[in-house]
Order: sequence, then C-alpha cells, then structure tokens
Amino acid sequence: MYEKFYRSLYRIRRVEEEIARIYTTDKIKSPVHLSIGQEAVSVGVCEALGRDDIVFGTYRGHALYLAKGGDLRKMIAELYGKATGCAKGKGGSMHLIDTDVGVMGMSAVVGTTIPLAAGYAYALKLRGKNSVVASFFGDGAVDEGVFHESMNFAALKKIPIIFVCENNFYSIHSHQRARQALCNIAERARVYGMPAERIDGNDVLRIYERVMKGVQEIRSGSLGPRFFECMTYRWMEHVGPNEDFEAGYRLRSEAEPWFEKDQVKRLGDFLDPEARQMIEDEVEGEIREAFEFAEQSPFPDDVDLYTDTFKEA
Amino acid sequence: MYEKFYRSLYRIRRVEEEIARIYTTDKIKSPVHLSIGQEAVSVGVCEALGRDDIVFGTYRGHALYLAKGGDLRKMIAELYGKATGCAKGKGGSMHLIDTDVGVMGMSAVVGTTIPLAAGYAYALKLRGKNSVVASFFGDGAVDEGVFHESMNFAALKKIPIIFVCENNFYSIHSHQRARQALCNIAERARVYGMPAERIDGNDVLRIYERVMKGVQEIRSGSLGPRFFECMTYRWMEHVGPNEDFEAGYRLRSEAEPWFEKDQVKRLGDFLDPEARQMIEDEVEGEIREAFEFAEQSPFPDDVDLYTDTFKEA
Amino acid sequence: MERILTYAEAIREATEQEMARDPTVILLGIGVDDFKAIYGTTKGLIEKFGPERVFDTPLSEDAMTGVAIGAALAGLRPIHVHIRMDFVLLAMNQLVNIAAKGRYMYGGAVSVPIVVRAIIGRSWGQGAQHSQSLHSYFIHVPGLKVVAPSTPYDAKGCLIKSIRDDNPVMFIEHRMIHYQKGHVPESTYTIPFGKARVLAKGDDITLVGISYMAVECLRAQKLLTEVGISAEVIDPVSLNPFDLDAIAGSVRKTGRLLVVDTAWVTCGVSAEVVAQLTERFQDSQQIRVQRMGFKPVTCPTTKNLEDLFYPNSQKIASAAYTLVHNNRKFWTPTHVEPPEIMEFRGPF
Amino acid sequence: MERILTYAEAIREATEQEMARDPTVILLGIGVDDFKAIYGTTKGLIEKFGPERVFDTPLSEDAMTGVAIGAALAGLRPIHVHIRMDFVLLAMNQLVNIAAKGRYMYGGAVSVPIVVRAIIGRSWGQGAQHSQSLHSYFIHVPGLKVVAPSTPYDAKGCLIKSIRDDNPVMFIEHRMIHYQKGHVPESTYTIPFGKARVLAKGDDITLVGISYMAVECLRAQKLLTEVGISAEVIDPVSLNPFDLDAIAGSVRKTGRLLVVDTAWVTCGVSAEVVAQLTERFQDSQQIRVQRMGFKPVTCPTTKNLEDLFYPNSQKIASAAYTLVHNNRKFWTPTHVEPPEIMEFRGPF
Ligand SMILES: Cc1ncc(C[n+]2csc(CCOP(=O)(O)OP(=O)(O)O)c2C)c(N)n1
Ligand SMILES: Cc1ncc(C[n+]2csc(CCOP(=O)(O)OP(=O)(O)O)c2C)c(N)n1
Ligand SMILES: [Mg+2]
Ligand SMILES: [Mg+2]
Repeated sequence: MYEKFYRSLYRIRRVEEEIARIYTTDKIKSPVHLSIGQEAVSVGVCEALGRDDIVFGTYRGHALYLAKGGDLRKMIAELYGKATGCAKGKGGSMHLIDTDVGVMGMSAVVGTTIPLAAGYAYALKLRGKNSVVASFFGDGAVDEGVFHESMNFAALKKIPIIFVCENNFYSIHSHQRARQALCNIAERARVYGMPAERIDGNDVLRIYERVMKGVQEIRSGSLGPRFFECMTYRWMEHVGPNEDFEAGYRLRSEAEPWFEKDQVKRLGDFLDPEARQMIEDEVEGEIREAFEFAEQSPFPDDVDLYTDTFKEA
Repeated sequence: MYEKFYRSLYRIRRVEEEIARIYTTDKIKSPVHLSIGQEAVSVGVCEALGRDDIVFGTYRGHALYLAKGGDLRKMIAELYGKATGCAKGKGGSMHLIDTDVGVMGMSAVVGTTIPLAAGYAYALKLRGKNSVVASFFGDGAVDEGVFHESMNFAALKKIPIIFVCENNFYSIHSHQRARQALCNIAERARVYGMPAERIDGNDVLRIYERVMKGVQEIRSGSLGPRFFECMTYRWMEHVGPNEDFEAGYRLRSEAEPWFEKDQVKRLGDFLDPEARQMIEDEVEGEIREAFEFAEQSPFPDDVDLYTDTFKEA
Repeated sequence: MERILTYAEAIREATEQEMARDPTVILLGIGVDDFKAIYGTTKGLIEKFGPERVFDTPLSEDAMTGVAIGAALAGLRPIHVHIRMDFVLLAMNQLVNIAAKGRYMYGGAVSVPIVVRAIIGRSWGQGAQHSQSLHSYFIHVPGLKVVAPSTPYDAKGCLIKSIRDDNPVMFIEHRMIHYQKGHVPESTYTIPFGKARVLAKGDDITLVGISYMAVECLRAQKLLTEVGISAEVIDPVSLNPFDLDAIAGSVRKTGRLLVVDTAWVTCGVSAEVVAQLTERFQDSQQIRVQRMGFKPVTCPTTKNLEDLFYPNSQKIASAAYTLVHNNRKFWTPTHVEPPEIMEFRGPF
Repeated sequence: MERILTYAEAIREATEQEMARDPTVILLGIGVDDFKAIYGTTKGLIEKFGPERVFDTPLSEDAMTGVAIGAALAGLRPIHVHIRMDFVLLAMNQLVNIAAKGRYMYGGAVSVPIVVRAIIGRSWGQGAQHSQSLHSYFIHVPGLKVVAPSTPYDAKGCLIKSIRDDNPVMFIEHRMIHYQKGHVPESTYTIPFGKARVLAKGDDITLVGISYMAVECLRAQKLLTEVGISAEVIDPVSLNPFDLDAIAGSVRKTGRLLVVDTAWVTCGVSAEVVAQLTERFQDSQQIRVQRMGFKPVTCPTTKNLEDLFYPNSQKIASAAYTLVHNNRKFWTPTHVEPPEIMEFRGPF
C-alpha cells in the first residue's frame, strides 16, 4: 500500500515540478494552478476509490487527474495545447478530463462542478449502480450559494457522494477568516444532515482511511453524502510556477509546519530505498516520455476550431 | 400595548379579507399572496422596530407593509393598478414599497431581497446610523444559494440586521420535508456565527419580545445579525383569494391547531370590548375609505409607460 | 378525424411517451409533481413513473441545473422545468459556462443531453419579474439549441426531438400558448430543428412571429385580408439553428419583413434576423424591414400599461399595413382581446 | 506636456478621486484589496479609504451584487468589481431582476446607483470560461446603462460619470486595454453617456469597434492607408444609451459599415447596430454592412485556435478592403501580434 501511495504522490509532485520548470519556456501558454503541497488529499481520496468511481474537480486539478488514473501524456499534451491532449488542446490545464477512468471534468468557475457531481451521483443511484462520486472543491467554493444548494440536495436525496473540501486556507490571497465568520466548514455541511468531519494534518493515510470507511458504507447500502474537510496547504502561488511568500499576504513561517507535513517525503521514508528508487526511476521515465510526447504532438488543425460545439446525431 | 398589537393584527386581517372578497370582481388584476394566518410575524417584528428602521419583504408582503406603517390607501390603489398606488400601478401586489416608513420593497423572485437587506444594513453600519434592518423571507427562500451567501456575509461583517424566516412549512405546495433533509432552519443560520432561535406557536407577543431584545442589543452596540425562525401557517391558498384544503397537498386537520393559534382572536380577547369595538370601527372606516380611494383613482396615463426606467440627473 | 389537443396537453403527451420509451428520461423542477402540474403539462407523470424519475426540487435553480447537467453526463436525459423564464437568470452560470461549453471545452469527450423548459409568463399583472423572454441570451452563446414552437403539433414533435437530442436544448414556451388547440397525432414523431414553418401563405409582406407572436401574427394576417393585404406568416420554430433560408425566400417574394418577438427588441432575435437578412440581401434586392417587441421598459402590472407594453395582432396588422403602403397610409383595426388573455387569472 | 497614463491607471485615478470627493462611494469585489489589486486598478485604495469602504468579498457573486444594490438603496454608491465578466453570470438575477427593474417596478420610489466593473479576459489560454464578453445581455434588458470606453481618457471620464450617475451602470473593461496608454488630465471630468467618439476620420468605410476592438480598428485603419483606403473609426464608448446618430452620419458619408465586437455576433451589439442602421437607411440610401466578432464557438485555449477565434486588426483590415471593393478584390496584410497580447502571461 505504501508503495502505491508513494508512487502516486511522488508522481504528482514531480509532474508539477516539471510543469513549473518548463513553464518559463512559454511552451505552456495557459494558466497553471499547482497542487504542490496538497497532493495528499487527491491521493488519499482516490486510493479509496475504484476505476468505476467518478471524480469532479477544479482548475487546480492536476493532482486529482493523476491520482484518479488520468493519462499523463494526454494531460501534458493538453497543457501544451496539442491535438493529442485530453481535451484536444481546447481546454487547457483548467479543464482536464479523462472519462475512461472517471475523471469527469474540471471547471474554472469556482463551485460549478459541485452540483454536477451531485447530479451524477443522483443518476448512479437511480440506475442502481454501486459506484460513488467524489466532488473536490476548495474552501473558497464554500462561500458560493451553489455549495449550499448542492449540500441540501445531496442530503435530501441521499445520494452516493463524497464531498471533499480541500481547505488550504486561501482563496487566491484571501484567508478563510476574511470570508467566513467561523472557520467551521465541516459543521456547515453537517447541518444539512450528513456526516461531516475535519481531517487535520494533510495526512494521506488518515484521509484514505476515513474516506475508505465512507465509501464502504455507501457501497454496502448506507447511501447518502459524506463530507470531509481536508486541511492542507498550498506551497506555490495561487496560479503560476513560483513561490509567493514575499507577496505579503502570508508568511513563510505559516507554511513551514506544512512543509514538515510533506507526504511525499513521509511516505518515501516508509519505503525501503531500493523499492523507492525503482518507483522514482519509473516515474521519471514516464514523465520524460510524457513531455516528449507533448513536445512532438501537433497542434490542432484550423478546422478543429469548429468541431465539438454540438454532438451530431 | 395590546391595543396597538390588536389594531395592527385586526387591520391586516380585515384588509386581506376585503382583498379576497373584492378579488372575484376582477378589479384587482394581479396575483395576490395573502398572509391570513401569518400576521403575527410581521406585527410582532414590526412592533419592535421604529419608523427609521427598514424592512425588506417578499411578494407575500401585505402584512409586512401594513405592520411597518405603509400607507393603506396607496397599497389598495396599487392592487387596483391605479396611478395613486405606492408604485404608481407599475408594481402590483408583489412589489409594494413605502420608503417614508422604511418599507424598502418586495420582490417576486424568491430570496432576492435577502442580500438587499444585508447591503442596506452594511450601509447603515458604515454611516454610523442606529437603525436596524429586518429581512423577511419564507422557508422556501432558505433553499436558495443567496440565503447562504447572505448569512455568511452578514455574520462576517457583523451588520445590524434581523433575519426573519416566516416558516409556514410550505413553498407553494411543497412541504419543507420535501426540500430539506432536516427541518432545522435556525440551526442552519447559527452555523454561520449568529444567534439564531426558533419561535414556535405563531405567538405575536413572544416574537415581539425576542425580536425586541435583539434590536435593543444591536442598538446598544452589539452589532451583528440575529436570526429568528418564526413558525406560522398559511390559511389560504399559496396565491389567490381562496382556501385550498381540498387540493390534496395538505389536510385541514394540519391547519386546525393553527386556527387555534389565531393571534387576531387572542389579542382581541385581551381587550375590553369597548376599546376593541372602537378599534374595529376605526379600522373598518379606514379600509372602506381606502378601497373607495382606489376605486376612484385614475389609471396611469399612457405616457407613464415610459417614465421611471432611469432617474434623470 | 382530427385529434385535437391543447399545447399543454401536447407537451404532456410528448413527455409521457418519451419517458415510457426511454428509462433514462427524467423530469425535475419546482412543482412538477404537484396538483397544478405546471399548467397541466406534467400531470400524472409522477404516478406513472415514480418519484425518482419525476421530482420536485428545492428552490435551488443554480444547483438543480448543475444536477441536471451532471445527471446527463452520467447518461440520463433530464428535462428541467422552470415555471417562469425569469428564474433561469439564477441558472445562467451553469447553462452558459457548463451546458453550452462542456462538450467543446472537454474536446468532445462528453455531451450534455438536457432539456430546459423555460416558460414565459404574461398577463394578469405578472409584472416586472414574471414576464421576461430571455431567449436571445441562449442564442448569443454557442452551444445551446433553442426552440420555441407555437403550435401543439410542433410542441409535441419539438419536445420529443429535444429529449432525443444529445445536446442541451432550451425549450421556450409561452404561457399564453398553452391554451392553443390543434391537431396532434397520437404517435410519436419528431420535428427537425432548423426548419421554419409557413403558417400562412401571402405575397405582400412576411410576418415572422417568435413563439406566441406567431399566433398573434396569424391573427394579424386575418385582419389584413380585410384591407386587401396578403401576409405570409412564418414561425421559425427553432431559433438556434435558425432557418434563415425560409425567411429569405419569403422576403424575396414579398420584399417586406416584420419580425415580431415576445421579447425586447434591442440585441434580440429580431435584431439578428434583420441583420442577417440585410447582409444577405444587400447585393441583390432592396427590402423593407421592421422589428416589433416589448416596449423598451420594464413590464408594468396595471392592465392599461401592460396593453401598451406588449405587441398584439392589432399593432402587428397596423404596422404591416403601413409597411406595405411605404409609410404613406395608416390604418388600425379595432382590437379584440384574445380569449387566452381575457380568461387568464394567473399566475397558474 | 501631456500627462500619460495607462487605462488601468486611469481607472484607479478616477476611483480614488471620486472616493475622496464623495464619502458614499465604496468599492467591493473579490481581490480589490490584495497586492495584485485587480490589475493595479484598485492599488492603494484600501490604505487610503480603509477596510470599510474598500473590501474584499466572499466568493458570493449573487449576494454581493444584492449587497451592492441594497447599499445603493441606503444612499451609498458602490462600485462592484468582477475580475472576469464570466462570473457575472452568477449575478444575473440581481442585475436583471432588481438593479435594472428596481426603479420602474417601484414606480420611481428608489434609484440604484451602482457601478459594476466587468472585465473581459483574453489570451494566454484563458479559455472557455475566462474570456466572455456578455455586454449584449445588459443592453437587451431595459434599465441598465452600459459603457465600454477604449481609451484611458474616456475610461477615467466614463468611470467618474458612472459613479455619479443615479442608475446602475455596467462598466465594461477589456483586460487587453488595461495596457493602453494615453493622455489623461489630472483633474476630474466626466464623459457624457450616449456620445460616440470618432477616433480617426475617413471617407471609404466606417469601422465601429466595441471596447478593445476600437484599438484593433485603429490598427486596421493604419494598415488600410497602405492600400489607399481611408477608414473612419468610431468608438461608441457608451452602448446604452447608444449614439446611433454618429454612426449613421459617418455611414451616410462612407456608405459602408463594419462593426467589430469583442463578443459573439448573434444577438450581439453588432446585430443591433446593423438592424438599427438598416431601419434608418432603408428609405434613403443603400449601404453595405458587415459584422465581425468571436467565431461562433466556445473560446479554445490553444494559441493557434485562439488566434482564429478572435477578430484582430489583420482580419478587420482584410474585411474592410473586400467591403470597399464590393467583394471583388481581396487582400490580407501580414499579421503583427500586438504587444499587449505578446507580453501577456495572465491570468493576472
Ligand atoms: C465564481 C468565481 N468567482 C471568482 C473566481 C476567481 N477565482 C479563481 S480561483 C479562486 C479561489 C478559489 O479558492 P478555493 O476554492 O479555496 O480553491 P483553491 O484555489 O484554494 O484551490 C477565485 C476566487 C472564479 N474563478 N469563479
Ligand atoms: C427563484 C424563484 N424560484 C421559484 C419561484 C416560484 N415561487 C413563487 S412563490 C414560491 C414559494 C416560496 O416559498 P416560501 O419562501 O416558503 O414563501 P411563502 O410563499 O411560503 O410565503 C415559489 C417557489 C420564484 N418566485 N422565484
Ligand atoms: Mg483554497
Ligand atoms: Mg413558506
């Protein structure tokens, strides 16, 4: 299990580091919202899910896409705006999708995928499927009316959904305290009539364990939403490849305890060095290969501008 | 005090009964949402407010308009679509307003006036005024995202506002249980960080007393929203002048306990018969006069179609 | 023997037949399951298909639109009903940012087969917030199909087509058309999108009526025959895709066009029709065009101002007369209040 | 000596001056108080006017719009900033159902002096949901004023006018104009609404550019001089009220009109301008018209498709050339990427 977790964590971290490195070359001509420091949430949740389960995420979606098994080559190609990208170069980093493995799409408008996830879960229930949906969103999305409406609907209809609030304390540069009188997101969810808990410490194993329990309960017939507020921290700037502790809205000292909770390091330390090396080598090879794939892929044809507006009969 | 309360309750009840009676003549060519049975909420709250305080309400707003001191003649003229109406015949029953006494307007779209009330209260705080705003809405409005957003903002900014949820259990023909997994509106408000309580029994005195305490706290400097979920019951159909217990979505037996909580009767019984008679006579005269005024008033001129889109400099 | 149904009944029948045929079709919206049954258009459906496939929703237009889209992503075909189009303003983000764009921004990986039934309110003092016709909003943004049939026959066929379409379809109904009666076959059939319907043949002027205004144009056409004017009446039926060819063909013959919308004129469908026809005819033929719609103000409640606010058959006929006589002659028929407006005691 | 500011600086200066002059002016919106300061347009204002008059908001576009309107009802003059116009879709109900209608539906009892700054995103792969220009939505509905100045001078004057106006004003900015530089007087001044500005005089064709497209039209005008075509460039500045007279006057002279919008064409401002001019000229003069805007698809992220999606000076010049030569001659200048797009590494 640790190997599997480590591979996923390490892979996400390294992919994003490579994105940050390559970003200065302007080959990726679109905004990137990195998850570095927050990988544990996506990995912990997705390890508790199966291939037939479904996730919906946000513009900060690289980690989720990869953790759920999204195709790495198609993701990098998408960032490069290539025709081989998971959205044919039309979506970019903020609109990743890989329906083969249940990554159902991300959105650049905060909060918009929460009701989509709820609707998907409603359909699963109606059709008697045994899958669950996980809906990822940030602490900022909690401010939006659609959060409230979606919680209410999910609790009312007892749908098979896991809500995952990645609370990294910030919406862009605004601290949660500047947007919410009480910092009690899990409680806000509970009041709609669903189990809700806060998971501290950015702890991938704990997240996995708690979510796994929720998923199993749902699968064994105890339908209805579960809510997890996962405390984590964004190491990089809101958007872009750099750190931003000099910007003034937060201090490096605030981040430091979170650097110590680095789950890549933690899980890596659990492994024996050889196994670890092997994983890392494989991942590095895969990443190299994915970037090469992206580099060598063609841009979309001009006519592609006009395709994909409607599905033809 | 009882006389004042009774006058207000009786007046609202009788005005709406007259509206219902006249409605069959088609002189009121617009939808009417009657508050018969629910008067206690508007009266209880408004008796705790002063003339400089502000209220915002809904399409079910006759009771609120009158309880806050809105001009009766202008209201009836508005329902008749006359130029002398409080909105010159352009707004009808769903858009009553009387800025002279702080009735700041009602809206036909559920939930829309909640943030307006919050914005007004923010302005009062910024300008150092001692007034408070009361925001009225139904249990249905609680489903809307804007409810959540407005609660969050009000708690965050500690603005001088009283939220009054008139919980009559129904949104049109949908019971609260069909829309919310838990029937706990006051709790939902509390979680944002504001005192919130449920007031049972449609009890005008209790509503007055509890709201008065909140208003006094705010005026004496303890700013921040207060929330009151006032349990009440609509006796008539959702819209229109009739009863609808035969329609099938609710039973008369559900209503009967609420008929017993009739506050018009209760407060009337507190009074000595002579004082009561005098009040009733005065009110009847006033109502007769208001309907006559409405009947005799002219319709707007054709050119009025084009006025009031913009305020000219 | 003609089988006569009202427009509302035609909608109900289309829904029932498609729900029976296809278990993935679901129906949701505020009040779809109550005894008023959205003007009767959803009557009996919960009894027949059960509360999982037919359900009332919380007052949450934004999220419920997202729920419909999410369910569509999972393979269902939701029909989401709004008893007033005004409330759709709460769902614009989901409709414009997700429904319209989903397929494109995910490079064709998904499709969003939802139908949004948006009903335009009118009459009996519906007023500012219960009377809006915002169809141009949905036409402006690529990715949404928009239909607004005016006859019971087209209503049924268009709704079935909309349900079967793999894309988001805005299905625009006007409250005052629900009472229209007409022939409706019992069998299921579809009306193709992008084909206008000629409701009356004529030579002197082309009247294009959007939604309920097609009915009023037909009434105007009858009035015009009294003064010797032969008007062709066209109902575009579908607004996106739009059958400009049909209108262009008619205008080529008549030389004159009056577009009547049940909406404001500015940046509306009538502007688009006039702009497209102008672009098309500028090299070949001189045509005369005019637009008619709501007056450029908020909808008032009182009846005398409301009558001024809305286009009607009298105003249409009068404007057509003037257009045909090149602004040199004027005529106004007496106005007869149509039964649907005379009898309506809304809001339900 | 000319005083040169960027468009962004002009906006900041207008805001600062009005806030200093009038204590009822407040500024709210996501990020107005952070170090990025909405592309610098709100820089230093919280320091100067304090956190009660300048405040960041929760991510609650719907309610915050209501809050702005409510504060306006109480006598304040709020400026509500949206860093992307796409997010305004969440606030349509408050804007259309309350801000636009409030005064009318309450019979003139109130007014709603709010300014909504809506910024159009573009470039660097902003993509489907960060690139929309929805100004036609606000023009369609009566009750909202809409302005979209293209120069720093007009930006300052229009913003001051908007703040002082007693009605709701949608102030449309394009991210790519923020970098434009121009003369801006230090004193406060207002630009009247409803007066178009002639940015360049010419005789052969009238180019009307909305917002950022005015800048691209001016570039096209320079390109056209190389091939002997003299184009008149008009910036409407205000979209509602709209100065049709100015455009009509120009078209009367040139006989040709190309309207370029930073938005989709269908039911957009370009449709309205063409429709109105057609109605006006049909009895007097034959004119040639054309519209240009976004291609009728969702905005893609990858650069080569993005370049096809947007109008630019090259495409404008080429279309104008063809229009002037009555579709008989064709020419396309080489495209030079403008600096604001070349240098942009958005989203901030
Ligand atoms: C509806 C909406 N409002 C504002 C924005 C601008 N915006 C982009 S990302 C973001 C922060 C969201 O914060 P959070 O949900 O906590 O996610 P995080 O970025 O921390 O992962 C904001 C406000 C947006 N994209 N959508
Ligand atoms: C946004 C919106 N959605 C739906 C409606 C239709 N509608 C009108 S009144 C109403 C019921 C609202 O119930 P509640 O808030 O409890 O108020 P009550 O009528 O009980 O006083 C509904 C759903 C509306 N007017 N606005
Ligand atoms: Mg966050
Ligand atoms: Mg209720």
